[in-house]
Amino acid sequence: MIAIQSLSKLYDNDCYGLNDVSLAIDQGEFVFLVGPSGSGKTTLFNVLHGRERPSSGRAQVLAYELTRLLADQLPVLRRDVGMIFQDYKLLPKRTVYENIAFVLQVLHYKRRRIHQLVHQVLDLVGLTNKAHDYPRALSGGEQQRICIARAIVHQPRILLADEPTGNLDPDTAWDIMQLLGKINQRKTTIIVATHDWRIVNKMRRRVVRLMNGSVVSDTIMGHYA
Amino acid sequence: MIAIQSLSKLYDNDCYGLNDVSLAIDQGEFVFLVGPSGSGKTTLFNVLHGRERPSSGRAQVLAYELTRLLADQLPVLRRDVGMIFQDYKLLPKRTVYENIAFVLQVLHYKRRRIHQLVHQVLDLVGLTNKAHDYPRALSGGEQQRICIARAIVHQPRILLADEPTGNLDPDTAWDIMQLLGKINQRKTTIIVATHDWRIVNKMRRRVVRLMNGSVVSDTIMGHYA
Amino acid sequence: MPSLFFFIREAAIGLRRSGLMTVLSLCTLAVSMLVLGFFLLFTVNVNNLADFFVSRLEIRVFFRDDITRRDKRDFHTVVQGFDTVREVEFVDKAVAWETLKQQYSGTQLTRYIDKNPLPDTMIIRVTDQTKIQAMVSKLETYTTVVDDIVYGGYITERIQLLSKWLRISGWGFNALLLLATLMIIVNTIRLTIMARHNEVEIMQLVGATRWFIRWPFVIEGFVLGVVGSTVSVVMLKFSYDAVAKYIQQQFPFMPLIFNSPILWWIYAGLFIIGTVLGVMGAYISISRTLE
Amino acid sequence: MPSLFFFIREAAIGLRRSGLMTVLSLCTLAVSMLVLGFFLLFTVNVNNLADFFVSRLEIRVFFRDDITRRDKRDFHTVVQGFDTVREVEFVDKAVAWETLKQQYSGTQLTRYIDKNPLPDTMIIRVTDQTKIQAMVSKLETYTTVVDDIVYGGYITERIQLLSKWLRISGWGFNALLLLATLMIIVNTIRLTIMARHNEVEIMQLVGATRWFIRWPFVIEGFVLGVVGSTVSVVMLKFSYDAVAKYIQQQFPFMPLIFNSPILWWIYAGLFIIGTVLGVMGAYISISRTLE
Ligand SMILES: Nc1ncnc2c1ncn2[C@@H]1O[C@H](COP(=O)(O)OP(=O)(O)OP(=O)(O)O)[C@@H](O)[C@H]1O
Ligand SMILES: Nc1ncnc2c1ncn2[C@@H]1O[C@H](COP(=O)(O)OP(=O)(O)OP(=O)(O)O)[C@@H](O)[C@H]1O
Ligand SMILES: [Mg+2]
Ligand SMILES: [Mg+2]
Repeated sequence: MIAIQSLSKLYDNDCYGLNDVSLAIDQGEFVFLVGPSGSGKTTLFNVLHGRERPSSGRAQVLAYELTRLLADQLPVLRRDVGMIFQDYKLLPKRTVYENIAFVLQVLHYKRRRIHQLVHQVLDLVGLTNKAHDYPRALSGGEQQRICIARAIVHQPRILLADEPTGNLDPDTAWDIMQLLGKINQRKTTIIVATHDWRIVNKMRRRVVRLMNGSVVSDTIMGHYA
Repeated sequence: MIAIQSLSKLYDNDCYGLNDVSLAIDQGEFVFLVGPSGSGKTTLFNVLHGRERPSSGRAQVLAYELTRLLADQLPVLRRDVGMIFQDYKLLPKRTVYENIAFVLQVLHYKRRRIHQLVHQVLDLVGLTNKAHDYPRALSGGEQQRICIARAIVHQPRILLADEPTGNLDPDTAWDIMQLLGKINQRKTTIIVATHDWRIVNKMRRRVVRLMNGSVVSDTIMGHYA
Repeated sequence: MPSLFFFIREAAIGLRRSGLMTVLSLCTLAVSMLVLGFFLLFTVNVNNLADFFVSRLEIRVFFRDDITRRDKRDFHTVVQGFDTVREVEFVDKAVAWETLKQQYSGTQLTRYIDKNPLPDTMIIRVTDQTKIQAMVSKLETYTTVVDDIVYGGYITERIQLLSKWLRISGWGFNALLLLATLMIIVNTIRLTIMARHNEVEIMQLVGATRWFIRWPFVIEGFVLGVVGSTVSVVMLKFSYDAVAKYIQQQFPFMPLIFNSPILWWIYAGLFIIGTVLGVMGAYISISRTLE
Repeated sequence: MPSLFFFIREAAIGLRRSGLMTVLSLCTLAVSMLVLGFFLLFTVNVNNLADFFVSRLEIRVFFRDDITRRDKRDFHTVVQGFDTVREVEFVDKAVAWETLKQQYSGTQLTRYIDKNPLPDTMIIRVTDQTKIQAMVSKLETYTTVVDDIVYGGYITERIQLLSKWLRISGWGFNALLLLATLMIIVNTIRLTIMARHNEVEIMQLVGATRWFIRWPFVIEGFVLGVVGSTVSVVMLKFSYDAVAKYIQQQFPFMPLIFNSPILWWIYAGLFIIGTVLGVMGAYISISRTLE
């Protein structure tokens, strides 16, 4: 599913975002990615999502070898790999509904089906009443939930969640985690980067810990000290 | 210091951001503002920072009556009221150093003094080595710390911190809170909006809880259930 | 495959929600097209005027009113006898009057004159402009037939030069203007799209293909082009008609271009240029942004 | 109070870091100024040309080479005798030759002709253009003194009309062009600054006063204006000189404007317009954004 071999990412400013990372994740796994600020979690996601080219090493996601991905393949990859961005990245000139619908339009869904799916997912994240607001009229946590809704609406095979509960209160955060767990049961592979040790400890899943761009521990049913 | 009387904020889309809030905060207090996503924490900060006009009620901050603030007074108010924004709001075309220095330039500090103060504050948040990077080259947590550094560099009399540790790992988050505590000891009034119940419970300060735009509890030495 | 209608709706949303930006680019586009259009009209009119002058470099013999057909025929034979004559044309006064009335139908001309004031005329074009004077001197001796003779004289070559110069510099300037319009429009659309590069980036991040992103922008460019050039063409037509009519009334004998197919060619050309530039500008800009 | 130097440095940072945007606005500015400049030059030249033609509507009597001073003086008395003569000017062939050589110093003219080819000339300006022909007929009879006579004839009034028309429409078009340039430049700078409105908002949020934010943008506008108009003026000067020289060589008798102060006025005017527009555009845009 995801196979990474001695992957490194050296940024232009001579800063290692990732340093010799090797990691294998099977289909249907649920993995927490933890580590201090600046340890490379987002960088790893960006590589898996085709936003950053690795400097060396290999990374395979589904059928795609990321080190030699063609420009045409990128959109196709991204339909299979949903991502919840740490900084949301919502389209500012589209309503909440349109932001989520866009992903389905890209996939050529029928209009009626789009309507149905978007309302379903808005209901899941509890924001049906905000459907026709613009992102700037939403609170931080609401934007975060919209971003989650957008990432899961088309049921991608892999879901990368970068700090999906950073701006949520504990109750909502736990609800969202439960939701991700439910999605995971449908064989969707999920990787969650988080600092929320309470959730990590409660969920008892595989935990990969990064530090300065390298994997320092990888434990099944791990916890966050 | 801060005196709010039956303050309401009704947004254009008929959504109450704040609903009849009354609150008094003395100089030198340290207050946690808690509540679920969308409860009005950011809205309250925006009103206190002069970004949003209240729809009704009164709000006094320092010597300024916010309901009839003149356009000229706004910049002056904002120099006394530092804010850490939930969505960072860093200038994208300026380096980390320039972003922080800008606040001091606005206050007409001398160049040498600016240099000294910026490096001091970068040291405090542990990002001296990122001084000459642009915000887009920083991780989420690093951007958050820069935003904190910018808000405290000129030692404002009031500091509004909106979710200042949402993207930080527990250790860094705790360090930042300690730092805010230290700043508070110098008589700076500090209000922190947060979802991090561990920190709230550990700090044992005044806790104001919002729900649907209204204050539902206000406890000294409170904790987050 | 999403329908064209879908992309059109997307384009409409983009244009509407970028509000002021759309208005600014539209204005810029219309203004530069308008300038180009005005100058094109100016050029064709100046060229027409110059042609008018050059073509008038001929000898016009006005016949006396009291002569017979026979006299005219005899005189014709005399003129044909000169070896420098290239062409002789006989204009009946009735025909001349009709032509004149038609040419200046927009003016007050015919309102005040109801009797034909024109004499029968013979127009002589020569093979060598330098021989005109000699010929005029000879023709002037036929006082029984000839009432008056007018001709160009030494100014001939100067006028031809002027005409040539105006033509060359006018079209040169038009080419420059076209280039400038092209640059301004493409730059403007580029700036408009660049301001939205974050939007484009986000679309790419959620898996949209290049063409999926490109289509609405290209359609936006098309709409900007069509609306901008329509506005400029309409403004151009009405203001040209007004100005030309005014000038015609002030100087009734000024040969301005009215109702000529060339005007329609210009209007159509402008419309096409605006549209093509809008589409091209959008296509180039969005492609650069997508890279 | 921060120094002007501080704001200039800020402006430089803004311009540099907005890279492509700066380049695009600069190009647009320069191009529209260039068009305005070219048309100004075109207009003054056409007007000059028209003046040239109108002023040439006079009778030129070329004397024979073999006559004496006395003959000329006698002839002068004869001409003065006509009641329609307004002015008589006598041009010595040596003086005429010098004037000509000076006027066309930029051309090949004097290289190939080293002997004065001009005759002594008398220029007669009349009080009534319609009487020219009659006078010419009379003067032509003095064959012992007169070698040749050239004059305008019936074209006179047409030329005057043409001149008037060209002048009016030329300046009208220039006014339109100025307006268009104004709009295009202001729009472009507006688009450029609008794309940075987030930046402006953040500055306001950290307590910057309006003027503190405004200054660097106004300076950016000033720099854009100065650089844009300098580029356009320099390009204009060099290309005008080249084109004018070429035309002069092709048509040596074409009265083009060279080294005239009017050129320097145009260049200076363009420079000032560009600069003022840059500053004004930036000031208006940033003020709107600040609201
Ligand atoms: N575009 C970039 N150019 C240069 N350096 C970068 C870039 N992006 C990230 N970095 C650096 O790479 C390191 C890893 O960043 P990354 O965003 O992966 O951290 P993270 O684990 O996501 O941290 P956080 O929890 O704070 O979001 C950081 O030190 C960051 O400054
Ligand atoms: N500009 C706006 N226009 C309309 N509604 C708004 C606007 N800003 C906020 N709101 C609404 O007001 C409510 C309160 O928002 P606010 O941002 O204050 O919440 P919050 O307590 O900061 O939440 P979070 O913890 O998620 O950041 C939300 O329901 C939000 O949708
Ligand atoms: Mg990150
Ligand atoms: Mg908030």
